[in-house]
Amino acid sequence: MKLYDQIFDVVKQFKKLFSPGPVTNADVSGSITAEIFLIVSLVISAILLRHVSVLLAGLVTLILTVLLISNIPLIPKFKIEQEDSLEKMIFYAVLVLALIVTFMYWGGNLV
Amino acid sequence: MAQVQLAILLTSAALVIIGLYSAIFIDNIIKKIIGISFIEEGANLFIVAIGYKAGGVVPILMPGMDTSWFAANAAYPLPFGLVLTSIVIGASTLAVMLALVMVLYRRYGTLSTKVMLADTSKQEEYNE
Amino acid sequence: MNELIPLMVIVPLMAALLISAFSKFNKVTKIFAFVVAICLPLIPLLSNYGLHYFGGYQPMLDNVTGVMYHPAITYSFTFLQQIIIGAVGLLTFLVVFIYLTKYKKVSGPYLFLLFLGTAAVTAMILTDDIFHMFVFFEILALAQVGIVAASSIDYSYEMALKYMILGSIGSPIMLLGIGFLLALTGSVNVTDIALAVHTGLIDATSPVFLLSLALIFFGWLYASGLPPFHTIKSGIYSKAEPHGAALLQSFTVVSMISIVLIMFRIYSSLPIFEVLVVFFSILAMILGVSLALTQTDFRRMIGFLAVGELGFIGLGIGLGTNFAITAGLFQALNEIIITALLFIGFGAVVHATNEVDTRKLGGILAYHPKVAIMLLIGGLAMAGVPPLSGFQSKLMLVQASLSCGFPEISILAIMVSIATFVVFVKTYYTMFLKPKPNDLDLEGKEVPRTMVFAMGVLLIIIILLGIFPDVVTSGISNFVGGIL
Amino acid sequence: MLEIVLCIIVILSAILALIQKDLLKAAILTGFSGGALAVLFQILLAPDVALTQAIVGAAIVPVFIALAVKKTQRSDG
Repeated sequence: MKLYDQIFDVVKQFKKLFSPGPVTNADVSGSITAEIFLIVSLVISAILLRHVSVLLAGLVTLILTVLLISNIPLIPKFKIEQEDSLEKMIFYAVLVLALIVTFMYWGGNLV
Repeated sequence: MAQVQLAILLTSAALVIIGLYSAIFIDNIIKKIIGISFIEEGANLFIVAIGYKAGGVVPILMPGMDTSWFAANAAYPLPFGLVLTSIVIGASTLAVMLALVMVLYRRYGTLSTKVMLADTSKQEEYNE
Repeated sequence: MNELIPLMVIVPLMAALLISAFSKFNKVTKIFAFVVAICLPLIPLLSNYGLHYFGGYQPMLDNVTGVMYHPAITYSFTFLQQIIIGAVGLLTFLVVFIYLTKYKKVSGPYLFLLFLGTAAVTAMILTDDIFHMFVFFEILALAQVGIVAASSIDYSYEMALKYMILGSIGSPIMLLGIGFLLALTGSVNVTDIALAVHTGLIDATSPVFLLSLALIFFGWLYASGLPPFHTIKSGIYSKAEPHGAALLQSFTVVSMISIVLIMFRIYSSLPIFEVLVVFFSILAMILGVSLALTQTDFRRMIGFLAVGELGFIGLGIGLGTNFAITAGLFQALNEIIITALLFIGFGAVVHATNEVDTRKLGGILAYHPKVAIMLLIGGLAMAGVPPLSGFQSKLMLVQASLSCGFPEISILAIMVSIATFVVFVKTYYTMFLKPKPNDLDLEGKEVPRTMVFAMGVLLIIIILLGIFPDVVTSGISNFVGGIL
Repeated sequence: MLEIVLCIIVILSAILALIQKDLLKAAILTGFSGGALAVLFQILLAPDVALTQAIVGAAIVPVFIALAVKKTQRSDG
């Protein structure tokens, strides 16, 4: 019952997302599509880990599914992190740089 | 590796890290631009250090030099040529950034990145 | 006639300089810009395939080791370069044409930036020298910033400054990576470096070599607007004038494929390279399309879709077989043309309505049926509906990933295509089909005929490529066979 | 020995430039860093690069920054 309420609450959350200006059917349905698309595509891409280890892929897929579904609506949280303010963009750029460099230096030969 | 080259490599690494630090943590836009230009300088210093040869000579063939001695002792000049281009590119990029900052200062009246370069929807609220 | 190869770069570069110097004379500038713009797509079509050594320094054979060294900056011109430069040249012609007819008084600096960008991407795809590519990459970044800042859209200066600051992190990091490669091999010629790697002169598992891959890869992410740079890329598309945005996305696509082909030639022996490319491509596809679904500004939406489509190109390169890379490069050509059509078409809508919010639009179909129908076909091509060109390249990509043993990637690619279709149909419905809001005034506003002409030209190419893909794919396949 | 002193000058003036409250001082300290870098290039056997860096790093860039500071505001706050 809790999950059902949560899904119902999603529509209300989307209203806030488009807050200045009217909210149309097309926008809300688009956001719900985006929500489902995000969950499904992340889970499917987690299955790609089976080329490393089948057990790991199964575990990650299960954990990711539970985590993503219990955290809906994802899109409002997601959109806040993807806004185009310089601070956030530089932060993510430098974070990715640090991750790539660390990963390549110590783990480049593992694959 | 010569001691000189090691010191230079550490310096260039320090410059790159200072630049990346200032890109994230400094709020004032002019200081942020100064900081970011240090990344470019660090990269330039690194590339010049590649061409360096300990105990070598400047790669200019003077009259009277023996060619084979010169070839064995001169520094490697290709990186130097590359860095020349890179320095000029860095300076022009910096000039364009400062010009944009000067235009934007007239609109916002502050140099804070949080105000000047916030999310586009928030800027619309700020200007209303 | 190999003398035409350097002219592909020199003509737009000289035109840019001359136009900015003599921009006082309005009429002369217009005629000159028009003539140069016509020449741009013609030069690659007339030129023969071959190599051009600047300064005439031929490759030298080392008698001791039997290795060829390339002392000169080398331009190599093959079928791939021909079609890509041809496509960019045609697009530049259309954009300059739209610009010249839109304004009575043309601005010299703006034309300067357009031609400078074209020259820069042409040099990037032609060159065989990694530092030469970096120099033109920086020039391209400056031209892109200028094109964004020159637009009259609100907050374009802010977006240009953000792009520039991110660029001045991305480019020096790439320069550092090039420096590592230079330190390892003592050369900046890609053929020499690739030979040194493949003959085992460089230890491919050494940390320095891996680190150079990491740094150049980060620069590539910035150049192509894959995550974490997808927000800024879609931002600059939405803040440039529509015809400028059409050209900007072609610059992005060309710089993406030219850098990734160089990386592929050097690092293809490392399996981690392909893993990284596929990972970021999948991320770009998921993020781009899911963010496009939630946008209300349709220019921003097309920007995110364009980023999502870039993921397909990366996917093709990352899978690494001949068929997959051919599909990726074919997708790059299609994307240049389809996204340009969409940007110009939506730009025509902005021109007619002065409104970018989809919620305030509606019922445009009755007023501008030509634009509406061409946009519909363009959107269907982007989503991959047969028999248009987007379908052919996406089908090839799905087949390639299946034959490589990654059915998950095929499923993802099909899902992203479907989501692209949803985005497009949703926007199309709210803009063209939904009843017209009362406060929207559409009477008496004409779409410029040059925009309709440009869309028509691009549409013909889309349909022709969709029906006869072999014309292009067989040539690209030969090229890919050469670098594998 | 000289090169190590110069390296320390480069890094110190870079850090000092970034912690100044007065932006004009930051511009001058950037010039210090650029000038020291030019001497380092000379020590690294690259006199042509050193000349360019001396002009660009020690003169042009600080002047650009100082101009920008003059057109905007001097204090960081």
